[in-house]
Amino acid sequence: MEYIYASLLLHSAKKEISEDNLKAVLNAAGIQVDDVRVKAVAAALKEINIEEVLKNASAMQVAAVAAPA
Amino acid sequence: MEYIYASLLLHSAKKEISEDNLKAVLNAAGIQVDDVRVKAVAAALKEINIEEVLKNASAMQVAAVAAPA
Amino acid sequence: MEYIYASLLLHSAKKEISEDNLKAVLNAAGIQVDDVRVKAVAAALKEINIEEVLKNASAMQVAAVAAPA
Amino acid sequence: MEYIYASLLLHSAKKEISEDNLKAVLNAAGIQVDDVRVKAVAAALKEINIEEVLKNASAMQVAAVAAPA
Amino acid sequence: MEYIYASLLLHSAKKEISEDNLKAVLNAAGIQVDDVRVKAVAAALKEINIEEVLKNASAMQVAAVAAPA
Amino acid sequence: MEYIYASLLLHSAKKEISEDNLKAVLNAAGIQVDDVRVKAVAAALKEINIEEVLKNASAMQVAAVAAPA
Amino acid sequence: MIKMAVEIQQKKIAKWKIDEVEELTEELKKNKTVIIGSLEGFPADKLHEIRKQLRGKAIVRVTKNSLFQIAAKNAGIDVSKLEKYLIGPNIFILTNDNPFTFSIFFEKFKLKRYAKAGDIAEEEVVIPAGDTGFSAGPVLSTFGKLKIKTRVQEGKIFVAEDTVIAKPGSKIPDDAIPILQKLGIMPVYIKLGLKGAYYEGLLIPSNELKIDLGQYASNIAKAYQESMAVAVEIAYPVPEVLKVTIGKAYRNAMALAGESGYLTPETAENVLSRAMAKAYALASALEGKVDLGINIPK
Repeated sequence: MEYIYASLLLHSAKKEISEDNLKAVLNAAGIQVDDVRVKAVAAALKEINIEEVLKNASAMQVAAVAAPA
Repeated sequence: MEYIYASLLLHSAKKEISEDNLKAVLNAAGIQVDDVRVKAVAAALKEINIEEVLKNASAMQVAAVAAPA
Repeated sequence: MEYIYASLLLHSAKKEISEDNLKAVLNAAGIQVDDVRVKAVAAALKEINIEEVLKNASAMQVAAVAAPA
Repeated sequence: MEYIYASLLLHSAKKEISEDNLKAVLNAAGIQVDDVRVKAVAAALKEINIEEVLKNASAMQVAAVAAPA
Repeated sequence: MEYIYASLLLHSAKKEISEDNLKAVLNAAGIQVDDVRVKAVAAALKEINIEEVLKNASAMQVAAVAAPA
Repeated sequence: MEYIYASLLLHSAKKEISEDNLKAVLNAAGIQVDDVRVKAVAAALKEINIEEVLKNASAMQVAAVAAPA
Repeated sequence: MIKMAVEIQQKKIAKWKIDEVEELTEELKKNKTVIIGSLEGFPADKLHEIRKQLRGKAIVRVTKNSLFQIAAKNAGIDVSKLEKYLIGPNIFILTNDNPFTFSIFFEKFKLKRYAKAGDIAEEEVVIPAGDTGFSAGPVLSTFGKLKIKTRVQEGKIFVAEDTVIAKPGSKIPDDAIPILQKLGIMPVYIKLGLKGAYYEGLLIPSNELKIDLGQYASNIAKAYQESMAVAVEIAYPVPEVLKVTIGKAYRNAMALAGESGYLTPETAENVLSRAMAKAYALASALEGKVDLGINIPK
């Protein structure tokens, strides 16, 4: 999940989720960066609306909590 | 959430969530680091068993999806 | 809910939820204090075990979050 | 949680959650105010939609309370 | 499910879900194509708002999570 | 999600989810293939027992579908 | 002036009344709060319970409204505000404490009494199984009317099983009243109804005087949960909050991995199940239109 956490970190800091930025963050965390993975994550995330996904995840959470046991 | 994503990044990289490590990651993401906040987050996280919390969060998700019937 | 938040603030500061303390906090928040209401809140909260209520509220929240099954 | 209670007190009184207002409320509750922390909380709360968060929390609560344990 | 996966592949690539395209994809996956089925799938999907169905799948997941046990 | 649908297509056709097979399917769908992503997907799937994962995912799904949403 | 008037009328007014007014005036001057309660329907023999419970906390006075009115005026109370309450038999509670402390006390203060004709049950009224003490005789038909199963043993009426004769909110059957008395069952609560309180010139009517403690407790719970929700959202750095925030961050990450199709061993289940959810949704939409040769789980 490191690559996803790094992406969310950049997203919440309102920085571009570019390969370079990802690498910088991962390196700072002492992670040996895998070029293929960085490229793959950056490409995959370009195709989706992260804000939307996070909003849905949070809605789902509310719904989950709202479900009576 | 930046501080939390940075913490999870460190955690998943099996690095200590120390003030210095947090600062390094946040800086790499281009985030202006607030010393006091870093200190507070690092201190609070020391009291939490993150592995346990993640396991619960993950179990919850499976349960949530699997649960309705 | 102002009077309730003010009461929780005093509670978490380990101060007595007395009429005077409530008035001081509400005034500081720029709230026009209603004498009768302050009296009602102070009297009612004397009868309530706030620590217990908070513990239950927190357990409930955890349960709700953990419990979609 | 004092800083959060103080913030919500101001919010429910429709007052700005500024550093000065927070300090006034916390002082009135007899709390030794930590300047940096006040700054951090005020800044963090500016970034979220409190009304939205409260709405979700309250939806959650109703459901949880309604849950037949 | 092969025909469905092939259709979703075409849909997410923003390609037309035509008989020819379905056949090409299925063939590439080494699947013996059933002409009648391809025809039927292509015809049926023309009548469906796929985007809507997929959105509902997410909604369904949310609902599933929200569904009381 | 194209790479995922292509993988599921190959899996359900009982074909190996190799880089070449993925490329063939994606090409047949008229998708410009990103070598790095193909590599990443194929590598990730090699590390997991896809049958097992799909069984779990499917169980989850069945539950979700069965939910009286 | 008033003293003079009293002196002039001395022949007509009994001394005890004058003494009582004087005493009450002094007490009213010494206490900031007056609570007026209705003694309508309140059994006189239970008054001592109230006196006992409030000893040391408040002065309890039962007096004529006219005497109270004079004393209140003498003590400088704006009686016009209280006039509407000075009707019917009243009890006056004088204190320097918070009036709400007493309204909470009276909310909890419950005595029981025997049922009278026309009483409404506040809770289930049960005739318990066992010996009733009644000798077998005409009273048996009353048990019959109340649909209570009985048997006669050694000439006494025994109730066969616990029997509910009135549900909350329904009238207690008149026929049951002597039976309940004989069994020593007091099914009716006596409560002192408060009409209002006068506090330093302010009038607090009964509806405002009433405190719903349950509502307060649930408001505290709500305030706490709202505070937690806000704290989680800003990652307020205390352990109890960060636990929840971490869970949220993790689920955000999983959702993002799932929606973007970012596949790693860790995310595989999540990613694939999302893809399958979509596939099943589409297959369901085609159901009945196309034979896909598959079973869509239902």
